[in-house]
Amino acid sequence: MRRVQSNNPILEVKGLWAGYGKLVVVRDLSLSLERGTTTLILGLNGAGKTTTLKTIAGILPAIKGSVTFEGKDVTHTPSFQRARMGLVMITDNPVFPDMTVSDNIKLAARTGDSRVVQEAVKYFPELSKFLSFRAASLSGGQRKMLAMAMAMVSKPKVLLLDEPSTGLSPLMVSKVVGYVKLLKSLGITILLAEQNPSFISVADYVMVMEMGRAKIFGRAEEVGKLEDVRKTFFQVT
Amino acid sequence: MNAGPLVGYALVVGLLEGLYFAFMALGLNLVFGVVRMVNIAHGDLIVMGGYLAFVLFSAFKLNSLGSMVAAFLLFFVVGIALYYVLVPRLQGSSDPEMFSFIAFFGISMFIEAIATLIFGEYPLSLPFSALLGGSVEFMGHGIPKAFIVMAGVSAAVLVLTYYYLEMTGLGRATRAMMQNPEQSAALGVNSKLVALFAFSYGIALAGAAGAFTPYVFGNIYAAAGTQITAIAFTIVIIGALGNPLSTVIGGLIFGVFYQVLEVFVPSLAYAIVFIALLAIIVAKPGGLLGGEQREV
Amino acid sequence: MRSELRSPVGFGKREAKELAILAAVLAVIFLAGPLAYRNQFFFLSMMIYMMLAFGINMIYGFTGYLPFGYTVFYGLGAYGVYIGLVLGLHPALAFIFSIAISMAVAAVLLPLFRLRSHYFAIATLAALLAVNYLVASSELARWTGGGKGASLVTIYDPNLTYYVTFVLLLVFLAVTSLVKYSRYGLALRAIRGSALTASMDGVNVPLIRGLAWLISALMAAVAGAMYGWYVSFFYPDIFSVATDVYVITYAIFGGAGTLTGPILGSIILSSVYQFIGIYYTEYLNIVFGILLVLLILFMPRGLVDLLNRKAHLRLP
Amino acid sequence: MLEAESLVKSFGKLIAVDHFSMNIERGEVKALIGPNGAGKTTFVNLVTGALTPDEGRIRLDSRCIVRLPSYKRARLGIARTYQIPKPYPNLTVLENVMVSSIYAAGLEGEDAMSAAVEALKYVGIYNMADKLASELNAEQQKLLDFARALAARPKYLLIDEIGAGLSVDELEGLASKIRAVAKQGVGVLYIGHIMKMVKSVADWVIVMNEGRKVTEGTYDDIANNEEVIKIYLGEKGAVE
Amino acid sequence: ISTKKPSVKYITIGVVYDSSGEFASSSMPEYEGLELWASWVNSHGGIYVKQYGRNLTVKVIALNAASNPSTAESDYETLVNTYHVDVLVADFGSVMTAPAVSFTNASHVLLWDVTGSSFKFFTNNNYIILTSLPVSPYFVLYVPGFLHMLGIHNVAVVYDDNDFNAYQAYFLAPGLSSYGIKVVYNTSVATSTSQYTSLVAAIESLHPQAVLELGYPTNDEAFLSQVEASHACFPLVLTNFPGQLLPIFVSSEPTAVNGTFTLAYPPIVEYTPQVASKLGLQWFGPTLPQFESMWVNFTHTSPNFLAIAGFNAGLIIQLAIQDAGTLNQAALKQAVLSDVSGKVMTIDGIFNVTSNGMQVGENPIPAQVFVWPNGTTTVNLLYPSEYANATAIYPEPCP
Ligand SMILES: Nc1ncnc2c1ncn2[C@@H]1O[C@H](COP(=O)(O)OP(=O)(O)OP(=O)(O)O)[C@@H](O)[C@H]1O
Ligand SMILES: Nc1ncnc2c1ncn2[C@@H]1O[C@H](COP(=O)(O)OP(=O)(O)OP(=O)(O)O)[C@@H](O)[C@H]1O
Ligand SMILES: CC(C)C[C@H](N)C(=O)O
Ligand SMILES: [Mg+2]
Ligand SMILES: [Mg+2]
Repeated sequence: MRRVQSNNPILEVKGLWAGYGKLVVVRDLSLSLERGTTTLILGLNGAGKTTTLKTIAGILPAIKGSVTFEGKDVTHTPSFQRARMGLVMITDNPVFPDMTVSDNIKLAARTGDSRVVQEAVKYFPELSKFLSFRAASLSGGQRKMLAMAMAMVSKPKVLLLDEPSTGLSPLMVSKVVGYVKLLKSLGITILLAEQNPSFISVADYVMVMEMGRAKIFGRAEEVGKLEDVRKTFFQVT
Repeated sequence: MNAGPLVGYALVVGLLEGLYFAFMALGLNLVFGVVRMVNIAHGDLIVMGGYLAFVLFSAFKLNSLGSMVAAFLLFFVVGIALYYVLVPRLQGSSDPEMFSFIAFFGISMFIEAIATLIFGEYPLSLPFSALLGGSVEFMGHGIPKAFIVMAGVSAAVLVLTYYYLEMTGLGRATRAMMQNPEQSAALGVNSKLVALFAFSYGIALAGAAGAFTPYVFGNIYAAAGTQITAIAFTIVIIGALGNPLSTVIGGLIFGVFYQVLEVFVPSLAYAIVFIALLAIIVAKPGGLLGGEQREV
Repeated sequence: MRSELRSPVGFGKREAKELAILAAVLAVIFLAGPLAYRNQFFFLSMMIYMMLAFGINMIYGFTGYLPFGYTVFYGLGAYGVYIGLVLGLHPALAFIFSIAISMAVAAVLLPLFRLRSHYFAIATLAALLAVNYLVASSELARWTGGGKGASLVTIYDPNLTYYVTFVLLLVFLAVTSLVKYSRYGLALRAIRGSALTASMDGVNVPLIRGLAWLISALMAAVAGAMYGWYVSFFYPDIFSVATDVYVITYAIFGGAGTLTGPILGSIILSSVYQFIGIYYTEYLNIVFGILLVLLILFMPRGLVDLLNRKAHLRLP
Repeated sequence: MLEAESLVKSFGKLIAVDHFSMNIERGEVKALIGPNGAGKTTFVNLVTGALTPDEGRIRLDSRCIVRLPSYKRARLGIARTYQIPKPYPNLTVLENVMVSSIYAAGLEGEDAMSAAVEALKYVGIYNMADKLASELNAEQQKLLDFARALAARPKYLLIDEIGAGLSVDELEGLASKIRAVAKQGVGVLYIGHIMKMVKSVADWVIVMNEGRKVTEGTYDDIANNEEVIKIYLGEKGAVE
Repeated sequence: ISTKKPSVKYITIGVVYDSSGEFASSSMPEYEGLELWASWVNSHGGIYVKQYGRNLTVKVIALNAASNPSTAESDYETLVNTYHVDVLVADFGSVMTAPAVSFTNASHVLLWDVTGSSFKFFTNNNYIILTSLPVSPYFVLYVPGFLHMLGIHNVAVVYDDNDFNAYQAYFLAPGLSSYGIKVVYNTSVATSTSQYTSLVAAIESLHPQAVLELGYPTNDEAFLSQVEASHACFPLVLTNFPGQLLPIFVSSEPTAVNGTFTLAYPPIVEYTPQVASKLGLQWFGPTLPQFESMWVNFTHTSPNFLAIAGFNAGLIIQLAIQDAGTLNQAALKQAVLSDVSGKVMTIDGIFNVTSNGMQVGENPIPAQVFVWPNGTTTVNLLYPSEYANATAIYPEPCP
C-alpha cells in the first residue's frame, strides 16, 4: 500500500477503527485529503465505505484512531458541529420524506432564504416541477438528484458523498459525474464512495477498500490502470 | 324553541372554544410529531396547569393570563426533566410509539396520585373574573368575555407555533430531525437540542393550556386528566398527527359539533361527536389534512 | 454451525405438549388457587385479564395494531347479555347475542385498519368513548338501562361463572397456540412487518387481519360477559380506559406475540396490583405508575423475552 | 401472457403512467428502461395491484385482472421485487420466504419449507436463514426480495432495480439466475439502470419516458436509437 | 362470619374506599367519617356485645378500590373471605356499591350501604341496609310540592346519565305532574359533561320558571358557573350538591351559587335532641357541634354531609350490634328493622328503613343559599312547613 503524503491536509484520518457495537467493520484506516482534491473510495458491498464516511462525519463513533479537520482534532466532536465547521456528509438516503423539496434544500443550506432554492434549480432544472411536492413522492432517481442539490447548497469545505449514482439512469450518472466536477470546481474537497468506476474520471486519488481495510491508494490514473481494479470494477460481460 | 339564533350562538361559542381545544391538543400533537411519543399523560399535565392557576390565584390573585405564562415556563422545565428520563431510552426501543404509551400512562397515574395527595379530592374552580368577568350579548344570549380572551390567546399560541415549525430554521430542523436523524445531523442539525426544545415546548403548552381549563371544563380535579387526554387525542386525529395546523381544524370541528349537538341532543352529544370523528377518519385515513404516503 | 432448521409453521407433537403443560399450569392456579387464597373474584378477574391479554395479543402481538379502545368489546360483552335479557331472550341465547353484538361492532370498525397503526390505536379510543356515551344515554335507556345501569341479578351464579370462565380461558389458550404455530400466525406476523409486502405475497390482508380482529373482539366480549355475569350489577363505566390500559400493560409486560406472556403478565401484575392495593393503599398509583415507567424503560420486550435471554429459558 | 393495455395513472397534476401498453410471454425476459421518474416503478405497482390505474386494462392469460386485489394477483402468479426492499423486518429470512411459498405459491407443510429453502439456496443467502431480515444489509435485502419472489413460484416476475449496489461479479451471477428462471417458463420484466445487466438478460427492451413508451426493440436497436441516447443513455451511450 | 370465638377482642369493620379517581372526592370523607366513628366508639370503651358478655373495641380494615368497580369487587371478597370481617361497609355511591350487592346477598353477609341509593339494589335482597340518604324515589320527594308552593307551572330539567341522577329524574316526573307542573325541557347529559354553554342558552330561550339541574358535584359547579358567566337570569335554579358540600361551592363559586336553591342535608340542616324528643324519637350519638369539633380535631377541615354519612353508618351499626347482642348477620338485620328503624334520630336525621333496607327517613329539604360579600353563608330551609325557617326569595336576585 502506498500513501500519498500531503503537507497541508484539510482532513486527516489516522488509524481509524469503526463499526457497530461489537462488530468491527473498518480496521486501521488512514487517509488524508489535500485541499481541493477529490478522493474516490471504491469498494464492493460491505467493504466498509459507508461506515468509513459515517465515522468521519461523526454519525458513528470511532472505536480507535483520530479524525483531524483543518488541523483540529474532531474525533469526539458531534456530527452536527462537524457539519457546521464544513465537514458535511450526504448519505445514501439523504432526503426528508415529509418535507417539501424546497424545504429539503433550505435545510441543507441552513437558511430560510428561497434564493438557495432558485440557485439549486439552476443546476438541477428537473427538480423545478417538484419544489412544492413532498420528497416522499419522488422516484428513486429523483431523490438522488435532490441529494446532489442538497450537497451543493450545503456549501461544505469537505463533502462526504455516499454512492450518489445508485439507481440513476446512465444519462443521470454522467450528469452526476458532472455535478461532482462542478462541486470540485467550486473548491470543495470531496470524499466519494462509489462502486461505479465512471467516477475515476473526476477523482484525483482512489482508495480501494476491501474487508474494512484500505487495500490500494494512489493517484487516480495509476489505480485506474491496475489489473486487479479493472477486473473487479470494469469487467465487461 | 327557536333554533335559528341558538344555532348561531352555538356556532360562535363552538368556534371560540374550538380555538382553545386546538391549543389544548397542540402540545400532544407536537410531542408525537417530533419525538414519536404518545403522551397519554397530556391531560394530567393540563390538569396540573389548572392547579397552578388555582394556586397562583388563591395566593397572589394572579390573573390566569399571568398563570398561563408561569405555567408555560415551569412546564418547560418539567419537559426538560421528562425528556432526559424518558425520551432517549424509549427512542432506542423496538416500538417507541407503543412503549411510550405505556410509560406515559405510568406518568399519568403518578401525576394523578400526587395531585390527589397535594390538592385533595375535591374539584376546584376559579371564578371567571380570575380571567375576565362579564359577558357580551350575542343572539340574545350571553357569551362570557373570558371565552373571547381565551380564544384570542389560543389563536396567538397557534400562530406562534405554526410560525415556529414552518417558518423558522429551528422548525425546519425539527421536522428534518424527525424524519431522518442521521442525515439531519450530518447537515448540521443539533438533533438533541432540537428534540429537547420541541418536546419541552409541547409539555409547556400542556401546562399553559391548563390555566384555562377551569373555565372551559367548569372545574379541575385530579381525575379529570383521562377525559381531557381522550378529547385532545380525538382532536389531534381529526386533523393529522404531527401537523399542528391540522390541530386547529380538529379543535374547531370538535368545538362546533359539540356545541350545536348540545342544543339539539344533549344526551347524545358526546356519542355523536365521537361517531362523527370515526367517520371522518375512516373517510380520510391520514386525518383531514394528512397527506397520502408513497409506500412503494 | 447452526442447529437444523425447523419450519416455523406447523402444530406438531412438540407444540401439543407445550399446550398441555400450560393448560395444566392454569388448572393448578385456578382450580387450587381459590382454596389457598379465598378470594374467588381475585382469581376470576385474573382469568378475565388473561382473556383480555390473549385478545390484545392476538391483535397487537401478531399484527402490531394496538387498540387503545379495546374495552369497547369487553363492555359490549357485558351489556350484550343485559340487552339480550331485556329483549326476552333465554339466558344462553343472551350470551350468544352479546357476542354477536361485539362481532358486529368489530365488523363495523374494520375500516379503521385503513389507518396507520397509531391512528388506529387512537381511533379505537374514540369508538370506545362513542359506545360508552351511547350506552349511558337516556335515549337508549329502554334497552341499555342508560345511566341507571344494568343488572343481571336474575342469572347470578358466581360458581358457575367461575368454571365456565376457566374452560373458556383454556379454549383461548388453545386458539392462541394454534394461531401462533399456523400459517395464519405467520401471515399475521408478516402483516405486522409490512402489510403491503404481505398482500404482494398473496396474503389476503383484510381477511386475515379482520379475522384476527374478530377473534380478538370475541375474546374481550367473552371476558366482559363473564365479568358482568359475576358482578351482576354494572354501569356504563365498564367501558373504561383504565381497564384498557391495565390489559395492554399486562400483555406487553408479559411479552406481546408470545404464548406465555399474557399468562405471566396477568398473573404477576394483577397480583402486584392486588397486594400493593391492599397494603399500600395511599401510594398504589404512585408505585404502580413508577413501576410501569421502569418496566418499559428497562424491560420493554417483556418478561418472556427477558427470561429467555437472561435465564436461558425457552418459553414459547 | 401478461398484458397491460393503455394504462394511465396520475398523481394530482402529474401523469406518471400515460397510456402505456406492453406484454410479456412466459419464458421471455423483457427489460423496461427509462430516465428517473419515467414511471417504471409506478407501472409495476399498477400491474401488481399496489396502485389502481385511472384507466386501462391488465390481462393475465386473457383474464382481466385489473379489479383483482393484489393478493389474488400474487396467487395467480405475479411476483415482484422492490426498488427499495420491503422485507418483513420482524421475521427471519426463512419466514420471510415462507410467506410467499405458502400464500403465493399455495404450498403446504414440508413443500412450503423446501420451496423456501430452495429459493434461499438458489439466491445465495441460505446461510442467513435464521437471521432476522432487519439484520441484513441493503444488498442482502434485495437478494431476499428475489428469493421471496422465486418462492412464490411465479408465472410472471417483475424485477424492479435489483442490481443497484451489487458488484460486477454479483451482477453476473444474478443475470444468469434471471435467465435460468426465464428458461423454466417464467415471464420476466427486468427494470434497471445498469445497461450491462439489461444487455445480458433481456431479449427485448422497452424504453419509457414521462409515462409513455418511447420505443422498443433489441438491445442493439435501443443502444443506437438517437432519442434513447438523448433522453436516457447520454452522449457516450452505456457505462464506459 | 357469624360464629365468633369468645377469645376475639375486637369487632372487625371492613370498608372499601377510593383514595384516587373520580369517586375519591366523595368516598374519602365518608371513609374518614367511619374512621372517626371507630375512634369515638373505642374512646368510649367499645360496644357491648351480649354474646361475649363484655365490651369489644372496633377495628377498621379498609381496602382501596381507587374508583375501580372491579377492584372494589375484589376488595369486598377479600374482606369477607380473607379477613372474615364482622361488618361490611360499602364504598361511596351506587357505582362502587354495586359490585358488593349480589355477592353479599349470596354470601349472607349484611351490606351496610352508606350512600348507594340505587332503587334496584333493594329488590329480592335480604342483606342490605341503606344508612344515609333516602333511596332514589324519596330523594326528590319535597321538590314538586315546593315548586307548587312558589306558584311555578313550568320547569326545565337537566339530569346526568348516571344511576343517582337518572332515578331522581325518573321519580320526579310523576310528582311534578301530580301538581300540574309542566316539564318544558327535559334532557339528560353525559355525566362527564362540564360545558353547558349552549345548553344554558337553549333553556334560556324557553323561559322556564325554574331550572332543576340534577348532577354530581362537578356538574353542578360547572352548570352554576356557566349560568352566571352567560348572565342567564333564571328565576330559580336548583342543584343537588350545594346542600351537601356547601363549603366547596362557597369557596369556588361564591357568586354563582348565591341565591340559588338546593336540597339540604346536615350539617346545613341541624337535627337536635330537642327535635328528636319532640318527634318521640330517641337521640343517639354526638350532637352536631360535638361532631364538628371532633371532626376538626381529627382532620383539620370542616365536615360536610358525606363525613356525617360515614359517621352515621357507624352509629347505626353500633346500635344494631348493641341491640342484637351478637354479630350474626341475620340477627343484625332483624335488630335494625325491629328496634332501630323509625325509633332513632342522629346528626344525620331520622333513621327509617323499609323491610327491604331502603332508607326513607332522611329526606332532603329544599333550601336557598346566600353567600354574603364577607364570605359567610346563610341557608334558608323552605319546605315543608315543619322544617321551614324562612320564605323563598323568588325569583332569585339577578346580578
Ligand atoms: N447498522 C449496522 N449494524 C450492524 N452492521 C452493519 C450496519 N450497517 C452496516 N453493517 C455491516 O458493516 C459492514 C460494512 O458495511 P458498509 O455499509 O460500511 O459497507 P459499504 O462498503 O458501504 O457497502 P455498500 O456498497 O453495500 O454500501 C457490512 O458487513 C454490513 O453488514
Ligand atoms: N405516490 C405518489 N405520489 C405522488 N407522486 C408519485 C407517487 N408515486 C410516483 N410518483 C411520481 O410519479 C413519477 C414516476 O415515478 P416512478 O417511481 O414510477 O419512476 P421510475 O421510473 O420508477 O423512476 P426511477 O428510475 O428513478 O425509480 C415520478 O415523478 C414520481 O415523483
Ligand atoms: C352521595 C350520593 C349523592 C351518592 C348517590 N346516592 C349515588 O348513588 O351515586
Ligand atoms: Mg454503503
Ligand atoms: Mg423506480
